[in-house]
Amino acid sequence: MIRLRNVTKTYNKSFTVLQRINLHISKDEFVFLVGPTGAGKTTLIKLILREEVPDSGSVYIDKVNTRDFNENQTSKLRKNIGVIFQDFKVFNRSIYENLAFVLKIQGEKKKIIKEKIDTVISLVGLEKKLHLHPFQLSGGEKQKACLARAIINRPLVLLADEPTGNLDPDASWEIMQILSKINQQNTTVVVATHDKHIVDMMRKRVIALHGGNIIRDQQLGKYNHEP
Amino acid sequence: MIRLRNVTKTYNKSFTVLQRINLHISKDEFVFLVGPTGAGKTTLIKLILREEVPDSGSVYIDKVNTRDFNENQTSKLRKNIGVIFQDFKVFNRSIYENLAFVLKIQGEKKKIIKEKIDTVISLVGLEKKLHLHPFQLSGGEKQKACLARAIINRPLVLLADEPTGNLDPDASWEIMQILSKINQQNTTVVVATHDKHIVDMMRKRVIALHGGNIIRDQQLGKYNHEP
Amino acid sequence: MNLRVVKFLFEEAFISLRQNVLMATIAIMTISISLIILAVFLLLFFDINSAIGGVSRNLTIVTYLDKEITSSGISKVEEQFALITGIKNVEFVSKEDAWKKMKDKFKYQEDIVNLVQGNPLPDSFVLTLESPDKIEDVAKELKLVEGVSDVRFGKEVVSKLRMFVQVFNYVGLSVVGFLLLATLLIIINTINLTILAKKFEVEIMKLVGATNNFVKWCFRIEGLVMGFLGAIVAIVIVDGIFSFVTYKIHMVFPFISVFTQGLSIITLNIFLLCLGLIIGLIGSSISIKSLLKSILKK
Amino acid sequence: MNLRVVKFLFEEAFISLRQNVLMATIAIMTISISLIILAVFLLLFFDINSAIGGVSRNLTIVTYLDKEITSSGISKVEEQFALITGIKNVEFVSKEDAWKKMKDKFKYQEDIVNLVQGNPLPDSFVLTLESPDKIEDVAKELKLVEGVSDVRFGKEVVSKLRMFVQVFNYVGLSVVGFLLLATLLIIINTINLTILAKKFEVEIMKLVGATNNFVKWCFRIEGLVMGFLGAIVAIVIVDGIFSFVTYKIHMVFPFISVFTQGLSIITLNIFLLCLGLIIGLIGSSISIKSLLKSILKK
Ligand SMILES: Nc1ncnc2c1ncn2[C@@H]1O[C@H](COP(=O)(O)OP(=O)(O)OP(=O)(O)O)[C@@H](O)[C@H]1O
Ligand SMILES: Nc1ncnc2c1ncn2[C@@H]1O[C@H](COP(=O)(O)OP(=O)(O)OP(=O)(O)O)[C@@H](O)[C@H]1O
Ligand SMILES: [Mg+2]
Ligand SMILES: [Mg+2]
Repeated sequence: MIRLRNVTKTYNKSFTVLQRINLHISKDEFVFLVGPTGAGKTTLIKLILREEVPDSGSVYIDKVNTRDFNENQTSKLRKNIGVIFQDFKVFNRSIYENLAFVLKIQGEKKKIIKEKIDTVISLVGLEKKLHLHPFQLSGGEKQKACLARAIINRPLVLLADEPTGNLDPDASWEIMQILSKINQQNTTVVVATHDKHIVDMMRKRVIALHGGNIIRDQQLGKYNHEP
Repeated sequence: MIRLRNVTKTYNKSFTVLQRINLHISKDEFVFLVGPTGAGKTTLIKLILREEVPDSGSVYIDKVNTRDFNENQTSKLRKNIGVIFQDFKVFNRSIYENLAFVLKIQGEKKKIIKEKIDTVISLVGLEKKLHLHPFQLSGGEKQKACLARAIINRPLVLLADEPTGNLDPDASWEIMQILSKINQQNTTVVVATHDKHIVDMMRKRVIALHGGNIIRDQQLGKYNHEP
Repeated sequence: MNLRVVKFLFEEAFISLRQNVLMATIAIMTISISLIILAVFLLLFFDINSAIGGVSRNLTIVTYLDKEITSSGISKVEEQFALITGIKNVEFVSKEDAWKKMKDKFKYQEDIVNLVQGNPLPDSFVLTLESPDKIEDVAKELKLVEGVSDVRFGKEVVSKLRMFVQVFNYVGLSVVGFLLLATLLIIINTINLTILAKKFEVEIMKLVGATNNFVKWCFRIEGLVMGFLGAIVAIVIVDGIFSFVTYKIHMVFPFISVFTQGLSIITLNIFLLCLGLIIGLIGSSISIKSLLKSILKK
Repeated sequence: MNLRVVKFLFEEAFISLRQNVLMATIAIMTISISLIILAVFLLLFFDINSAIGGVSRNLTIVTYLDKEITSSGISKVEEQFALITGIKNVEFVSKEDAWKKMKDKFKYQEDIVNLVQGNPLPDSFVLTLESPDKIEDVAKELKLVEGVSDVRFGKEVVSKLRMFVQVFNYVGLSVVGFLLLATLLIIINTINLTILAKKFEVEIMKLVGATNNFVKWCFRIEGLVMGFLGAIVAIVIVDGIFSFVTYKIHMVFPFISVFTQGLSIITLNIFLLCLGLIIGLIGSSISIKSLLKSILKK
């Protein structure tokens, strides 16, 4: 599903974050991305979303090289990828409007939009907050709202960047169960996280980044970002 | 240093977050604030910062009731409180400018501003990122920058709202050591967190919020937010 | 684009406007103000223009006839005049009438008039032209008519008036053109400011998969709506000012008729509405395009 | 406020402007445009006003003297005139000169003139007034002077001119006042839009302990700087347009002297600069005050 070939990413032409990264994540996988702060986890997610393009090397999504995507192809790609951004990136509108927007740009009907929002909002347990604005939510609630937005479309790929940073252990665990279930329903899931506890409990594939390289790639791995 | 008396806080006149909270934190204390998402940790911190005022009850900082503070008194209060906000709240300017602003409003001289920034930035290890803008930083780096801003003024009180949510375990531990050291230098430290591991390791006073009440207040406590 | 998308785009535009009502209100107010400025000057320009037109239309040519002309000769001359193009009105002034007028005019110099015996003046025709532009040509043609002894018109007045019209149109049109440009720029800038403030929103839209086209149309419609509302406010105010001023001037100078022949207020309203809509659309198109570009580059 | 704080406030203003250069540029551009509109109309208004003044100043009163007056009588009359205030210039026209002019004027009506024997006209004085306002009063005084038989002036012209001046000033001042108001509003709105876009920044400032006063002065100085830059741009462009138009008109109508007696360009420049600074300050004060209030309320 996701394949990176010799991907190098440099910021400001001098600061190399990722160096000749090779990586393959297949359709049914659930992958943890770990690494110390500034290792390039978010950068990797941005590359998959084509928010950034690699300086060299290629990113393939579903066997298609995204390098030469035009604006329309990029939009189409993103419609098929659900993302929980590390810094949330929600509109300053009610949660309902935030969720509806994703469906509206797909041209969904009002009725279906309402149904889908109802389903997903009860899944994350934010029924009572549906019509609040982001600034009226707690950190954890905002994070849950982002999860709802990311999965509302049943995307092919789900990218979750630190999805439990503002959640208590129980809530984090619940979220992980939701991600797991979505993964079983044929969505590729990539989770960048620092939550050692969760990574250790989940026993999934763990990819560890350090110093611009993948220093470890283990099935049924544990959180351990030491080289 | 911080005293809450019968504090009740209600949002939108209907949603009660904190109910008749009584709490005393003395000058030399290091306190963890725990509780599930939406428990009111951030709200409590906002009350101390006088970003919000209680519907009933009073908040005393250094024995002064902040209820009837005018605009100037509030500013003075805030100059003595360092805060790491859960959602960062940094200016869209370079880290240097973000740090300098806090000192400039105190009327510090250019030279002293530069010195203080140099000290604090090497403490959090962001020397190389000093002139980058927030959007060019990773989540963890932003969090470290917020710590730097919060402590640059040697505040009387340090409020840290989820200060390690975007940091790996090692970095989190380092940050905790910094907070500890600041606490030893006579700053009251209040940390709202979900990081079970850290709370368990630090063995400090733990205040657990749930359902609008303090359900537990333990010296040398452990993370446990079950009622 | 199907109907659902159009409906949705309008919905989006209104959500976006509501998101920062104050900003939208201020922007709409600015649009109104600049449209009002433009409207006021269009009214002034067209009204003064038509007033000058009125003066021009009152220019006359006096055609003196031979002293010995018979009444059948006079009608022949009149018939000839009918063949000349550009003449709007022909008025016969008999020598008796002319002499009476002359005596009236020189009341003070009574002595002079009394010294004159009989009537020294000839019959004449006073002609009004359709336009003062060809006054010389018409005068030449008139001279050739049999029975006409002399043709007179205020050469100096005509040339002064012509110069004045020229200067007025030169200045007036420059000013109106300049104002039109200024209005365009102010409105475009204002819309640009409101859209720049939504940079973050646009970034999110793009990240969750909105196409450029979609984003563009959202903001275009927002611009259209702002332009529309701005124009409506402007129209209401301009029409108000118009009625008030007409009334007020009528009170103070009851003998002057203003705003009667210039720009019709309905034309003006339609013009303002179209302008608001068009600039709203163009302004937002320019702004969102450059914003999308800047986001892509970052 | 000590000097360090002032220095810092200016620093802050520039950091804030640099933070969103595009927005600042657009705002400054809008400020310039509206100042330019105002300037153009001030120039036009004052210039036309002074042109009308020129016409008024050419109004004359003719004083006819008794037919039998002696040359010593004439000088006595002239001495009396010197005692009357409001007279700028006195010109003696002898009856011979007057008759010559009359003959010239009535060339066509030669017959009439030829019928007159001798010179029926009296000696006269042609007086120019300092201002046409008191023309009636002056005329009355003149009539009382011994040796004066009659006093004449273009009553109709005077009243028409007066009405015109009245209408022109009425309309012109309304328009200038309206434009001043519109300019103020556009500039205030524009500054308001740039400040509203910085709501988030202001929130942070407040949370890290900045006083309201500090925040206010930051934005006031930002407004001041924007107003200043906007005014400078406006001045450069207006002066450019002014030179160009003066040159152009001189080419096309070399006989008209424009922009000579109206508003001096230096006065205008100073006015624009002050206006830019003042509105920049006021606009930003209003905006930041209401923004701070809205933040407090939230
Ligand atoms: N736009 C940018 N310009 C310059 N440097 C950047 C930019 N974006 C990211 N970086 C740098 O690249 C490095 C990697 O950033 P990235 O956000 O990918 O880290 P991360 O692994 O997600 O870290 P964290 O766990 O803290 O979120 C950081 O050191 C950051 O400063
Ligand atoms: N301005 C507001 N208007 C309405 N409700 C609010 C507002 N601010 C907070 N709330 C609600 O108050 C509750 C407590 O919020 P708070 O941010 O204090 O939680 P928290 O303990 O910090 O949670 P987290 O661990 O997720 O950060 C939440 O349910 C939130 O939805
Ligand atoms: Mg990251
Ligand atoms: Mg919180």
